[in-house]
Amino acid sequence: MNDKPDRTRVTGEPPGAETVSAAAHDSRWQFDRRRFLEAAGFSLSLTAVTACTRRPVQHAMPLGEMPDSFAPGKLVSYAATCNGCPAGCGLLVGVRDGRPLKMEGMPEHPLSRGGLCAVGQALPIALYDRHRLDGPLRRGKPAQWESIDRAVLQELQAIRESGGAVRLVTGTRTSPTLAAIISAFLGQFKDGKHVVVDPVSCSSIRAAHHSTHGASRLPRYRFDRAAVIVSFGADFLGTWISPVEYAAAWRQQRIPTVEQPQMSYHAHFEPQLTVTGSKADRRYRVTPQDYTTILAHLAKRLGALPLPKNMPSLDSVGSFTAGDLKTLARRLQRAKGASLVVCDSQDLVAQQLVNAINEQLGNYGKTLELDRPSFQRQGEDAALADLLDELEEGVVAALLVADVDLLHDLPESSRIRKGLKKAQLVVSFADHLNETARVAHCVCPESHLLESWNDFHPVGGLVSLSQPTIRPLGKTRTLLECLARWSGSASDDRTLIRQHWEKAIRPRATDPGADPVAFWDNAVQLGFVEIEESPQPAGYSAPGQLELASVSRPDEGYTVLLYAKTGMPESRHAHNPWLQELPDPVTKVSWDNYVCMGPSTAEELGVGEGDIVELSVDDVKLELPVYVLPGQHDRVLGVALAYGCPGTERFAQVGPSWLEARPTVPNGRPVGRNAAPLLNWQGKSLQRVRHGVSVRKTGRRRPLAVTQLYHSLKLPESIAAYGAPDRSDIVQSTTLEAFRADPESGKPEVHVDANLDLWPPDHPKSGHAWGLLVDLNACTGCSACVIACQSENNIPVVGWDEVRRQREMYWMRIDRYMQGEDDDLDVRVQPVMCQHCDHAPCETVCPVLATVHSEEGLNQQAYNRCVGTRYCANNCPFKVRRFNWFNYRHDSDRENLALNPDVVVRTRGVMEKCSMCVQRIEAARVEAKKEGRAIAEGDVQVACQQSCPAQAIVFGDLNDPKSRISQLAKDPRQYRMLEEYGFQTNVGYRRIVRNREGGAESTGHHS
Amino acid sequence: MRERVITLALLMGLFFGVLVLAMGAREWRSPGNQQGYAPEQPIAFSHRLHAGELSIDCQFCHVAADNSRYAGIPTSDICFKCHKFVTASFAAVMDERKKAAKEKREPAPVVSAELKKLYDMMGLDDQLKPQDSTGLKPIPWVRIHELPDHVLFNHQAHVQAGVACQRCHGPVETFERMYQYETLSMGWCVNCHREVNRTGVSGKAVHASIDCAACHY
Amino acid sequence: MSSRQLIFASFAHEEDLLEGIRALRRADVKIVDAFTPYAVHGLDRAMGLRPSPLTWVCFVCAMTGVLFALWFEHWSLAVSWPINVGGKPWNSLPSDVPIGFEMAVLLGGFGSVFALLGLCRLFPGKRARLATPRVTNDRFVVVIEETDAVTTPDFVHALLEPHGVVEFEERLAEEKVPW
Amino acid sequence: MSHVDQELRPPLVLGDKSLGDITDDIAAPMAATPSTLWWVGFGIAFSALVLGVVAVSYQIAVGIGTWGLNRTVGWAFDITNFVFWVGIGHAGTLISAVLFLFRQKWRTAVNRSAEAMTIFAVMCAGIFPLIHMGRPWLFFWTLPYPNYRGPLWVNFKSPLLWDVFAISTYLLISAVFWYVGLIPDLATMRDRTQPGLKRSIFSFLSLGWNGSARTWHHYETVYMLLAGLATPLVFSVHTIVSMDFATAVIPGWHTTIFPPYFVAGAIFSGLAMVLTLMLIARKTMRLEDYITVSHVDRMCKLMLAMGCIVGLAYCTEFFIAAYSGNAYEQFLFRNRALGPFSWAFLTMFSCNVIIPQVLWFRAVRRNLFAVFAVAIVVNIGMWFERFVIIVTSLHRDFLPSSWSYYIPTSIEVATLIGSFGLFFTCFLLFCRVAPAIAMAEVKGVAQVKKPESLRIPQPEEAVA
Repeated sequence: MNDKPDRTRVTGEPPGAETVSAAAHDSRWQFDRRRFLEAAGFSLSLTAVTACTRRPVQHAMPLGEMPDSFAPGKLVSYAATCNGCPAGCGLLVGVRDGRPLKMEGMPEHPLSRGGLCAVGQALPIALYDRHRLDGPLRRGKPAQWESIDRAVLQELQAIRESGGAVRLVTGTRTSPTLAAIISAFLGQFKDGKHVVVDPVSCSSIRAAHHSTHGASRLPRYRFDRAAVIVSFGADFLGTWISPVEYAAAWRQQRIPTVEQPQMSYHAHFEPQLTVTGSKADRRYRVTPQDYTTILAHLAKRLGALPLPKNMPSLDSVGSFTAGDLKTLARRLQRAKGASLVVCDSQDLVAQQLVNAINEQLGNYGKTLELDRPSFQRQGEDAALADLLDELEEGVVAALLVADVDLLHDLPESSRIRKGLKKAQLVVSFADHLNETARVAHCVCPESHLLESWNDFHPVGGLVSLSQPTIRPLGKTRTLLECLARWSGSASDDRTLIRQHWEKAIRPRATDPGADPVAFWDNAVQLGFVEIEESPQPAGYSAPGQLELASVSRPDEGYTVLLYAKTGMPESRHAHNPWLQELPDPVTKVSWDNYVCMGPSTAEELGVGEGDIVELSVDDVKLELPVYVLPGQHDRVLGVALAYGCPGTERFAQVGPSWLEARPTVPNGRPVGRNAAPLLNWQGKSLQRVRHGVSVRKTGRRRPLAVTQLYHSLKLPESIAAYGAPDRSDIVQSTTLEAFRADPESGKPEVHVDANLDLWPPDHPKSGHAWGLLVDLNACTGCSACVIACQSENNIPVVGWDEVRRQREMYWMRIDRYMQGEDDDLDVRVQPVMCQHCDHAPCETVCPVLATVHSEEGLNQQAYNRCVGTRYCANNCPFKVRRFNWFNYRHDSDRENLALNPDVVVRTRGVMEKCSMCVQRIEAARVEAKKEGRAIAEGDVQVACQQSCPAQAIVFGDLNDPKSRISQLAKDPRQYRMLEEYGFQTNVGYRRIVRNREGGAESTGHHS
Repeated sequence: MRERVITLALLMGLFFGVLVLAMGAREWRSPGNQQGYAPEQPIAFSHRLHAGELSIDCQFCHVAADNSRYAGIPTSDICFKCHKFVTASFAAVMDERKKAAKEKREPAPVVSAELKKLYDMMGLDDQLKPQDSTGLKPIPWVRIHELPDHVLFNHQAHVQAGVACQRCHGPVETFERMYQYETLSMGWCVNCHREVNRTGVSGKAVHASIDCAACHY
Repeated sequence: MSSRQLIFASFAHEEDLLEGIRALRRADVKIVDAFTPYAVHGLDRAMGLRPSPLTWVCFVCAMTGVLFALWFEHWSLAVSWPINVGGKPWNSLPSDVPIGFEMAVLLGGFGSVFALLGLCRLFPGKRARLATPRVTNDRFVVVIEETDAVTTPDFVHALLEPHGVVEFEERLAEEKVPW
Repeated sequence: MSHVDQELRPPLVLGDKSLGDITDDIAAPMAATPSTLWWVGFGIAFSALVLGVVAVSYQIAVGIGTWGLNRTVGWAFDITNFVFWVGIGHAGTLISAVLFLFRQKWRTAVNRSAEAMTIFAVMCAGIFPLIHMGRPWLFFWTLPYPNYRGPLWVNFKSPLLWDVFAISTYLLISAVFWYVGLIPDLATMRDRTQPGLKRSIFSFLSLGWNGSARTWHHYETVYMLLAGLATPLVFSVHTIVSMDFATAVIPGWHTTIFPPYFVAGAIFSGLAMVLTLMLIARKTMRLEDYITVSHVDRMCKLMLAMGCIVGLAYCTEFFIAAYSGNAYEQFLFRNRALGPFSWAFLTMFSCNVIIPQVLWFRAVRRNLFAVFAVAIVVNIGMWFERFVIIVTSLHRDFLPSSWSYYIPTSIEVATLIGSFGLFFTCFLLFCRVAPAIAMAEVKGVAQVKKPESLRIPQPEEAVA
């Protein structure tokens, strides 16, 4: 009796690789039928009537011609490079039936080593975004490219003749081809300049290297070579410069084994808890101003530099004492050449001190590469400051803006707005109508990464390519193509890049090969090419007597730290619903930005989570809800940038609508509030720290959509059982010292045989036995896996209201626990997905056999059989089951193209959960069968595992003694959650080891 | 008297009710079961002729069956492999030749009515030359075999295990018009999976999973 | 069609009925049946009715229910389509018990009720044959068949007179009628 | 029962009625036009029912999301109401079946309405497992019927499936028990009704009952058999309901004490509901002679005993949790009493354990207002007991990351009100269309004396 309750997957006979219109056509057929079934399936009687008759006629439309090497329904991966941020990670684009569906990390890539962050994973939903601009606009009205070209060229011609200034503003774009085209384009004018603006810039690092090494560069940090890492506010595992690259590298030194009980030492100084801070061995709670003080004293102690003038003593710095300084200096000394000090301060002095320390420790050339530098941040605050002045003066005749939204991402927007009005020509390349685009004369929306050819040069010695995997869905162009066209070349981007590569890249390639075609094909296929770049030497010259900038630091008020969220690095991602809903790895809040404040600060102000406060400084006022975050410095508040973007009002109706539903954002208001007005200029440096901010309680509330309500493994004191004050057994942890003494340290004392069985072992697994192992020491909690899972498994976006009601749909979540005092916060993160228990409590209770065990040890969920009693979810000790409370929105034909046809889209009223990517296992099985063998190690990579930047997740066959997971299962760090209950989970964890002295941090209390 | 009239009316009502039900019962099938569905197709393609009489292998046209989840409805260019040359039945061509010989002229090209539809879809004129005005249009075949969306059937797995096409699609080589031969119900699938685990497929031992996740995920 | 001569004797109180019946039984008069508005305690013994066989019907039905349920539960999940549910053993008798019990009760209950209806020829829409309309209210009636010459109405009336018979009537009834 | 006994015990029916009087008294309300009070009650109940129907329709049309549940608390009002109503249902069967087996003749006053109450309560209860499903239109998937899926049967290991069998068996057996009990009374009604539609209906339903001693003989046997089956059934049903929780792994659910604890709780709540209804019916339908103060007094004693058992169970749970040494278990119970839902726990404990202690006093037991108040309090308390068991156990289980809270929505509250509406609508209609007291049984225990003048001494003689 197959009535068809499940929602349509967008597939059918393959719609064809060539045209999207065919695919859309196909899905329209499906849509009709779905609507039909929705109407019909509603009442039992109607279902019975319709089901007993013929279904409506459907057509199966084959292609007219079979394209070469086209396999309908097969996932094919194409190499590309991510442009979610300038880091340039390697990407494998999974394409099916002509639709790019799943972004995966490229394992061979030298930077990302197979990892990919949440932003990269979320590319597909941005590609199919129905609100993306379809074609160019002229004065806000849709226009043809011809008329745009004509108008722009006309204006540019006039400017060329008048000698007016032309300014091109972009974010960091490492494309060598684009650089060439830009210089050709700007070369046409007497005064043409390219201004690079990074929303979160590393300008001060470049400036400091200019002063100490004579080159304005950003070094390439090699965390894989660092045995001692000291970070001052640099969230290098979460948001800083190239987090995936750094996480992959950082991991190399973080996995102690029985044979080699070694790991790097990581000290972290920060005012607000970050992903990186939560993974540090020692985390010190300091203000951003304290970085300079500590660095100066450290530099002095290491003999790198004398104390700068007016340097306060170390006593003023919060929890960091002189004793700590001594220990830290000793550690650094011992690890000369294998240590790394990094700092995210915008204080030039601090960065100069960092350089001096790294130089003194002999780290340059080892853990920092300055001769093969990073190009991942090229923004210069000074150039931006000049541009803004020029705009104000009316010097700029033509302003072309890509990537950044000048009016949104920068402070003093009214000044910029006035300046923009003075420009003869303003062109925006934004793909949504952002604030700059709204005032631009022409909007030339850029094609999505997956629709276009791109190349990248993220670090010295590496260039990468990115090929399109679908034709542009709208009439869009790339920046490259526009600029080429406006400088007289009508070539398309592929030709431009290919020509440039032939001219400039191939001659420098380590393996140029004889045949240019083969070289190109190879580059396209592999996605990157290593090139020889003559090292650009940069010698150190100690800076003169450093002087602490006399920053006016009012004693009153708070310091506000403006930061970028892990899931929302730039405002151009604001239209991405996956990223908007992604719970922040640190705060677990989705959908909003907020003021982070410490518990004592909140108490002082008399506010709690969700209370709206008004931040005001000078004439800037900002109202935001409060989030109370342990580990926050008492005088520092944190607010995320890249929120309040125009156009995000569209998310008002993102969730289900019903009687008591509340819209995700109040009608007509964007998601979150723009905090950019709090940025401020200190000379020519754009400061992300604002002092002297006063806070006022407004008395209003905006509840935050938090996915985790209780944040500690420590139980509430008033109700904790005697002798069991915490649940640290769930996320076990030990110290390196204890680990060396006893590799099993941290294991709770359990007096129960976990394999004790009341009944005969009736279900031996004779074939495969799938298992998953998560190394909690490697896991940073960055949440890339959460989006990977969402993309792979068609997990709906449910909106603020549903998340607030604890009804988020993620199949895997990152639990984050914080315990301990503010100055010694113990943060543990743990990815939790279905544990696939062999003795699954969920299975026995399902009345209709909708969830049963497979012969390979998977806990299967047959959605179409589920009647939705939710008993299984209640009985799940790990609470990993997710119920479809409503029919979630799948009403956009275009956005439905992002759905994975391998996974059913669940209807309302059914339970769902992690399937251990069984669709991938089944696909691998068929392929293996073709070769007449069983599935081998490496044939299957589950979605979360595949993209984990820290490679924390291992999937494999526990029955195969040679598989990696069986090897690791013998590791003494391995444990299973709630093992004493005998659930016999197939998902294991590996204990956290902190490089600390002292004993294990577990309290064995179970009997 | 009145009672009799009422009784009579009720009896007649009952009779007609039963009659309607009985007539409906012939059409009745369990919900979702489309067994015997034989819709009219845009082109009256005969599997009997192609697969039966001419013994063309199934995978000659359904090319994807052994390497994809979908068997693949043949693209028009596959038809054109043969129908570039074969434009009408042999008898019709011979007729024209005879007629032409009788009338002492070059035989005109003969295009059968059904193949004309194919050529129209492909944008070809009577001489099988591409017409400029119309491009290649896909043929809107009416879908017959369709599993519910929550079932993932993989042709590749079955073809590679050696399952004959006829096992599920029936003796297609005898069908003039294609129809759904089997119920394609879950029980039908499962029973075959159970059976082949005992008997094997064409003498080869196989392991056909009867786990839910073999088809539902 | 032969017919029978029946005597209908009505009482106003259950004690009278019981005493009357006892008297009739002592005199070896054949009592066809008695009719009472409620279950009169001791009437079955007074009339010498055999214990009802319905207990056995109930027992057999209940046993059928439990055995079928246990067999079916085991067969469907362990034999016909062995499904691994939470790693529980194939022979999971304890978890089969609740449904076995419920099925026993269900079949036992329904079996005995239907047996009752069958045994007593009760069915919806049946026209009730009443000894007297007040028999469902406040009258107790005993019906006696005139089997031989001795059991004349007068004789019976004389027997019942001391026991407070309130009505006495002689009727002709068709053979087929069970009473 | 000896004469001495009868002398000592107060009569079960007051007012020295004759058999005919009993019939007239009990049948009277069915013929009379309903009182204003009845209309008011019916109006309120029916409005509540309509509200519930609207709420449930909306929920089925839109989704379970219209309830305040979340990923952690998957059951709350729905299953609370379910267990509550099943519990209410139990007292009905208990009174009619168990007391029948124990030959407690005082049951006759209340057994009919108690049985009706059982059926209506189980109906109300049965609605909740249906509508709590995400896809209620597929409820029949929980039944093992032959199908085209393999065939794929159902999971006989699931306590929820046991529930399906237990509740439907319970509903069917209760209905049959009630109907079998009704047959003689329906016959009585048939014979006192003028020919017409009403009489035809009574005639149809009374199955041709004529009061034959042979029929009575089999009938008594079946009635006893049904009582004998229903008695373990009552215990099994609530045992199985309790196994929904007891077989789960969630601390606070996973407890072996649950079956007896739930059965005692069910009887407790059922008695409270019977008392509530009885006192209302007694007043509104002028049945003071049939439902006497001594009936109430006995019910109160029973209720007190059950309340004490329930209280003991509460304490035992805490003790075992503390004694078990299982940290999760210990936490759960501390959290139940002191955590975010402590208000619910306190309501439960005071309503079910502390307040009923006033029933130790005879004066209270015989003060109908006080008894009514206590019964209402116990009803509330027992609803909260289920709420506490379900919600406090779920909302904070093993992993602190998944801890949550639960706030009901208006739809859930409306559904709860609607279930009361359904119950009272059915009950009020029942009072109008069927004899609310089992006439045939009351007559059997009414000790209608033959006037002494007519009595003739008879020798004790057994007739074989």
